[in-house]
Amino acid sequence: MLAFILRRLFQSIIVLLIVGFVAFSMFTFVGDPIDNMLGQERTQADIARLREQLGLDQPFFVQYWNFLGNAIQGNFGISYRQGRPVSEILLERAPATLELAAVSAFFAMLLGISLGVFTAIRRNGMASNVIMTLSLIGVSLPTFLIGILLIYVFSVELNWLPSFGRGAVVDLGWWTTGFLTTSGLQALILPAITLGLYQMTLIMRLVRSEMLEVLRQEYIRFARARGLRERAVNFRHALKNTLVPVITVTGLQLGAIIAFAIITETVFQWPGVGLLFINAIQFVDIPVMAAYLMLISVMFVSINLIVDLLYFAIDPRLRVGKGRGH
Amino acid sequence: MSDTPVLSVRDLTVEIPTRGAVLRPVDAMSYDIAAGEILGVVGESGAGKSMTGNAVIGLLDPPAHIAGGEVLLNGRRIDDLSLRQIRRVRGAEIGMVFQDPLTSLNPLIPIGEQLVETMITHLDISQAEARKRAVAALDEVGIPGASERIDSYPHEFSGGMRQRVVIALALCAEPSLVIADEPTTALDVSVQAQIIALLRRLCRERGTAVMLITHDMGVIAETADRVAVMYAGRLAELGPVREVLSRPRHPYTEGLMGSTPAASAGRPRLHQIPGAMPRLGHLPPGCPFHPRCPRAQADCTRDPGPTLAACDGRAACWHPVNVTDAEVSR
Amino acid sequence: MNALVTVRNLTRRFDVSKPWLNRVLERLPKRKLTAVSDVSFEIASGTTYALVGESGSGKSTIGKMLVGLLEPSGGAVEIGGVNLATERDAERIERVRGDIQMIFQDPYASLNPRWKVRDIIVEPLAARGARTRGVAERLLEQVGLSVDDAGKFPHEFSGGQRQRICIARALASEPRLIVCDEPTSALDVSVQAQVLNLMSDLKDEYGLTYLFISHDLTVVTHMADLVGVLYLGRLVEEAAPETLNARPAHPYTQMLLDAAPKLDGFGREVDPPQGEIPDPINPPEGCVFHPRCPLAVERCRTERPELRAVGPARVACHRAEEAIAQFERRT
Amino acid sequence: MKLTRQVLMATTALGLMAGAASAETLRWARSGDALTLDPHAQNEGPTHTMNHQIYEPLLLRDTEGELEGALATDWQVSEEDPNVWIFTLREGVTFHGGETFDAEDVIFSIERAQSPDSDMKELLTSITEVRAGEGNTVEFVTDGPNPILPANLTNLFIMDKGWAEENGAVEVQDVEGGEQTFAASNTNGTGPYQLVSREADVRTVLEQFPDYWGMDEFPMAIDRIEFTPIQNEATRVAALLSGEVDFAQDLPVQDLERVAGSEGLQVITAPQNRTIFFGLNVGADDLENDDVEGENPLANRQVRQAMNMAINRDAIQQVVMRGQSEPTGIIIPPFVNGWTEELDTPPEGDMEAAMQLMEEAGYPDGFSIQLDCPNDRYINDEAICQAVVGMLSQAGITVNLDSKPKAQHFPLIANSTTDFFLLGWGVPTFDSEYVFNFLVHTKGDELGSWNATGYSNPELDAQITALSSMTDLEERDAAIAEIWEEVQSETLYLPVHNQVLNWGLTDGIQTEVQPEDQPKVKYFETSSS
Amino acid sequence: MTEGADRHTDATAEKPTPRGRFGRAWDSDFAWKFRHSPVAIVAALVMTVIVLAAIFAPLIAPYDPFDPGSLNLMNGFTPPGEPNAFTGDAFLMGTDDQGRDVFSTILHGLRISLFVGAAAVLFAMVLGVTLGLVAGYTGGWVDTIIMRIADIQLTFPSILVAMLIFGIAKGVTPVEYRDQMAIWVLIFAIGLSDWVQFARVVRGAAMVQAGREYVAAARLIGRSGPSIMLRHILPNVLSPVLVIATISLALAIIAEATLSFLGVGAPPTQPSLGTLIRVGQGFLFSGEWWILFFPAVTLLALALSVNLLGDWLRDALNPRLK
Repeated sequence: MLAFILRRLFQSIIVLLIVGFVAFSMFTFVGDPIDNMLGQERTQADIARLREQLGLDQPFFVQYWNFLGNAIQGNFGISYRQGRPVSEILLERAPATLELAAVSAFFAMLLGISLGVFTAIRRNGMASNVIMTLSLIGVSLPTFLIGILLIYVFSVELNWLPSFGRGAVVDLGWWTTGFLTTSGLQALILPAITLGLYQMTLIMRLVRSEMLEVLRQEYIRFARARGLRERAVNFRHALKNTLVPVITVTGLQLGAIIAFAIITETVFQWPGVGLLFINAIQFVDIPVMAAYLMLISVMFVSINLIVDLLYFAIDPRLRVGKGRGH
Repeated sequence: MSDTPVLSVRDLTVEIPTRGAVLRPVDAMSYDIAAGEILGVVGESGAGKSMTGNAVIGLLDPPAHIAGGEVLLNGRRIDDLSLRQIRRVRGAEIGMVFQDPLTSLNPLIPIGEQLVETMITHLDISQAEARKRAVAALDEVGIPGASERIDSYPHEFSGGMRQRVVIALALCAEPSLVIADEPTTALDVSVQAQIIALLRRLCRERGTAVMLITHDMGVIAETADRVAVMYAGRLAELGPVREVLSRPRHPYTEGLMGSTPAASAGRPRLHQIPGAMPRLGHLPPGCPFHPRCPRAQADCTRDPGPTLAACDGRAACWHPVNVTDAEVSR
Repeated sequence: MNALVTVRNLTRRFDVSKPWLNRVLERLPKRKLTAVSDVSFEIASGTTYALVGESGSGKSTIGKMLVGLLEPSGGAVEIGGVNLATERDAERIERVRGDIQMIFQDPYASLNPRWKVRDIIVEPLAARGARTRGVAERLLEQVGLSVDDAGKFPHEFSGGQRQRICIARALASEPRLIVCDEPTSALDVSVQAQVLNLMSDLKDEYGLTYLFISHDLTVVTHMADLVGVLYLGRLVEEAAPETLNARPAHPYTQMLLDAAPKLDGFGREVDPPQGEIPDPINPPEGCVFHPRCPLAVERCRTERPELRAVGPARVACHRAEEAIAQFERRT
Repeated sequence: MKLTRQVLMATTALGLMAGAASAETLRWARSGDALTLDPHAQNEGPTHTMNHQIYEPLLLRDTEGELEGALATDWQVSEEDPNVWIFTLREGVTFHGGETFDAEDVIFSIERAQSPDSDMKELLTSITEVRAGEGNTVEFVTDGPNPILPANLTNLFIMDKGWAEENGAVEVQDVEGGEQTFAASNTNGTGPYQLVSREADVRTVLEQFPDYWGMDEFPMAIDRIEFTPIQNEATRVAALLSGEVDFAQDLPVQDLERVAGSEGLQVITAPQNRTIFFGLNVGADDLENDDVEGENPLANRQVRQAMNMAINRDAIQQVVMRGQSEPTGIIIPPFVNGWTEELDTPPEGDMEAAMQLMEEAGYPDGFSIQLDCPNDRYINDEAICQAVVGMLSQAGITVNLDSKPKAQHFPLIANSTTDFFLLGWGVPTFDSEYVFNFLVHTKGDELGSWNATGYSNPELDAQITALSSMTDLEERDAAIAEIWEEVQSETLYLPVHNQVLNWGLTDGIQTEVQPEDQPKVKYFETSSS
Repeated sequence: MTEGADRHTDATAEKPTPRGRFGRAWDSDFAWKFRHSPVAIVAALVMTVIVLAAIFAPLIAPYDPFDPGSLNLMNGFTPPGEPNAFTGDAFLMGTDDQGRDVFSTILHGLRISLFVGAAAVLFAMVLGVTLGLVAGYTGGWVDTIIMRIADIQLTFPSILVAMLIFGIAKGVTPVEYRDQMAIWVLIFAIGLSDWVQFARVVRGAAMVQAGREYVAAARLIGRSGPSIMLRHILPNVLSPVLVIATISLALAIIAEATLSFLGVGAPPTQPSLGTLIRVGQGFLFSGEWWILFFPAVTLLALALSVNLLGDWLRDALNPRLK
């Protein structure tokens, strides 16, 4: 297991190196920073001085190395747009996105798994077919449109829920949370549904097909043949085995949720890192863009690591085998 | 031995509606199994032998369903029970052993837990008691070091050991009938001998009735008391194993025996039954075996085909082989 | 004797080690599974040689090495004097390749489900660019199927019919040697009889040589001219079937014979064999069968027995004579 | 402590919107945020709007657009020297940090705004010196008589010298260079509201400055301002419709009817001091992004006239703008000095005439060109461009539309790297000279900084520079008319329309639309007050 | 059910099939299942109509919305079916803010959306199937490397990849090619983020197939690796590929719409379905519902029918589901 974790860590580092490379390349691709930083009255000497100052006269890979070194220390430079350290801005914005993502993921998983199990057990039932078809409608419309329609219905027409922002947040010093206020919780509902709907559908459909697959397994027949209660068969035996493949996809989906938050945050003016990223693109704020990319991949990589560890918890076959197991 | 057989199957018919036609993988089968008796159900693939076993325990996969006949367990009808009721029968009164020990056990749950869960479902005992009994059960089926290995997962056992665990699971609630569906097909010869011996010993000790489903005539010969030969969903021949195997009456049984190579037989050309078992959707009229039968005559195509009851009670055949004159006159 | 196939000291090891990092961290050695260990035999042209053994005995591995699907780790296979593993002459390789064919266990997996029967049968020819016209139809008739079947897909056939198609394909390149890897174990008895009969007929007709691999001692003794019994990758006994049945010299062979259910063994109760096949990664020292052997003595635990002639058979057992004697006492 | 109080506050607020919408808080939304809080770094509307609540200029324009004294109580040309303006400073004004406002601060601020990185420097080119005058006055010395100088100062905010020096905010932030200074995110003004918190692009909260000098002079009905940029138009409208904001700017024109028809909401409109027009690169020898090799079709005046004719201003007004615009033939709105009816008349002409001109110009088959268009700055900017693409294509000109956010669009104009662009221009001075200085004068270090047309006419340049020192208003007006004559005959720009401003408000707030789209919250009145 | 019984019921060989290729196709299980699934029939019908409409858009569409010269701005905001107040022109589905006939823009938008979707899926499919085949058949370190690359790819969610590629492409391509570039960049970006699932599925299936004995038989007679992959394995892994391709198509079309919303999609002068929806959503509150409604419904119908078809295919092609 230790070896596995080490190998995963090693792979994660490679992933981060590559993402870092992409992020770093953006500085080179999207315009010369010197052009941005010096006015029109620059002299050749100015350029040379600034180049040296920024380390741009060094070979590409040395620059990349320096970038990585800074990145590891959480130093992504200064935002062109806001003039503050990027890491500071990201930390400020991250809670909003993480809370939204967490609620969405929770919603997606809770509903996805229970509906998936339901539709698998009642495979040919009317309700299952309706749920399956409705779920397809959910993935057949782009997220932003769903968000806007939700706003139209629940904010404008019914006036039940807020249409933008986070509501009142409570500052805990290093974290701002919307969980502790009514308006904060209300503000979470629509964006969370918008963001989680797609993932919910995915998880639901995956759980269903995996569950159907598991229900066909011999050990389920054997469990039935032993007269176990349906509930024990479905949940203790089938669901547990279903979860193994579901966990992988869910892990990936959690990563995707954070990335897809870009759209939801734009629609709901949710002050998270996704909105920050979109603004950064508008203002060509490359340090923010680069840092965002790194942040996303760090999250993704850590989620994957956690998922892998969960595997060990669930599947005994992966633990160090005592027997022969072939 | 009491008079009521443990299992009594009367005219059991299983149907599968498909596009085209309604298939009958089991067609009007009747047989009994008495306590302590081992009934061998033998036949080639597609004969419907597994379907019979599944029908008895109510585990038919939809759209397959029992379309007729009845199943009596210790005199009580069980084919018309609700899911809730039949669930109480499964495991408690009928134990089941499947073919592949690799896939019969849930890989994510320790074997002890699977045993405990089965016992607690059917027996009114505590968790601790169940665990104690689980160790005993494992011990009984010959798992060495049962008390240490009770928390092991299935993948930590070899195939033979796993099948022992499966048998322990099937017998742990002391059922009066065990249906063993090809319990040794996936195992090596030497392990097969062990498993068969184990099954025989346990059932003999408890007086459990056994329905042993297999395609292996040799296993039947050595293990069963009586044998039911199936062909295309129907009972071709039913009788004491020694009689049926050494003097088969149905040409199909005879053909089967002839085509099995025997170690002692030297190397004559094997007897072969021409053709293949018909597909269920395309059964010939009358006796389903007639297109392959060397003794087929015009009346063999006549509907309805021969049944045990309509013939001599042993072979469903209008023109049986190995019949003495005395028997003919009867 | 004119040996078509010569197998000398054939050995095959598989690396089943955990990944490098695990080995370093958990201080595990490299783990090697020896599937085939120092096996030698010859197959005379026009005869059937059978290899019999339980799972893990290495019988399929030998078959695969014979046809060139696997490289030997040690020893050599020569077919018609050519060693496929070391031969460099492309023409000779090509010729020998054409001489060998194989029939597999699972008739459902051995035919490409997306190909028509005709294309499947002539593929060995097509791969060499040979003429294929009419070949499939001729072969189909040869194996007892209809000419019309050439245009069908495999799923339209039953298991026995599929195995016939496999045989037809194997015959297409007019081989001299056909390796049959459990050709009938997936088939029903009545169909098995048909296929075995067909194989015998074809052998006579074309003068084929078979290497017949099976776990079923009865089938093997029915088909073979010479039987090799394998246990844990080692050839423990080699004898003609009659000899094997009458006077099995190796305790393992005896055990196999005992354990096999008999058609006339009504109510027979034998003491089942003890133990299970040991872990092939860490096989026992000395004679690999000694932990289960009723006759094992100290020598068996330390010294690996060589294959030696005992009567008409070759046996790898220190106590073959005692074993024969005991067997004869019992029966 | 902090936590519990907030929780309490939130939980006591029972209703969703009702609780938060206390009478004194103004929840304010518009499409974009201020680019910076440094008052001299960006000469841009939304940036000024934010700073107007925090900082104050010497003079400002009230809700009617009239000049009003802010930090200056009186201003006049020195009786001794026509080149000197004397501003009498308001007494008793303190900065939010408690510092007293004095002449030093004015001098510092003007000099700061004149520095090279300042975006306000064009407004101050005529000023040669700023000095403390007698008593509480400041004297602006210009390089000649400058009658309209006060109008140039309405967005020129005064900072505290001491504060700036202390915090290293003496230098102006170089926004284009991506530089950031202390002053960009921290403020210390004299204005009615002080900064409580700011997260760029998320939320800016301002609170009434209790020591504001104008506490009793203005309504000051709003205690607290929560400013939220909401980029997505639909969301912004939804926020207003659902009562989550009290005041929204930049409403999509198509939604005005709906907003106005909603209970509790009102839409107020006014003609804006902003003209939307297209600029053409007439100066280049050859264009970067066209299909004509070796020559610049836009350098041909007939081509420009043809293009001007091809634009169907009425259609744009009716369809794209839903009536919320006034078609124009000149790039200044009517209330700017120099505007005349004749100048404003768009060219008579139709598609046929346009095509005729194209043929005469030697482009019977037209040509292709790229149009750079912002998509987040002006009302329906992208749609206007798109409509014009269609109209021009009917005249044979194939236009490739490249629309992008303003942050990427404006540098193209500032660096003159565009051939054909959309721009909107407001005239805070209400005088044509402002327009000439930025848009007509040859591009140079001080003047013509937004003139991306490459147009250079030394004579006209001379006329333009002369304007700043003309004291005789009639003579000056004549000069202005002359310059316009030339600009119009050159068809340097293709005017489209003057924007009509709209503000969406809750019924509880009364104010008037400020023609520069510069709401000053201190003027807002509420029903309860 | 024993495996034998299962196998014997899976075909209908005995029935004579005289009707030739089509007859046999009509008679196949697959076609039978199709004929007995109303959902599949309706979905296939809707999809066929939409695809045909897109293909023949230039013939069907009453106007050419991509020709800016043909537009009359005065026709803007004409409600469906009613004549325009100024010009008197009437349009089936009304007009948008630029006076374009909504029906025609939808037809042409469909063309772009479908083209982008199909090309992206094709790109992803070719890439994913190739890599999956190689990984699955070859195994070993080749497999490890390919699958690690796939893992890394998964780290970048599709829209991020697309936005990045878009940003970089915009930076490095000359302006005059940007409009044409946009489409190809979209295809590349969406395709690139989509190949992994093809690769994963094909790898798994190829591994199964590579272990099958017919592959051993082919190796035995000296067939080369590429030849085996292409001729033997590929045809046998196509059904899951088909399922994924179908569902990916729906995803790709929606991804394109989403990217258009974020402003990195098809240009407004040549709107895709997604661009139309982005524009249309601005008129949601103002009463010009048709500008959003018709494109959105078209997208919904397209994506839904593709999804339903994919769903059905998944079930129909899964031999274990009966």
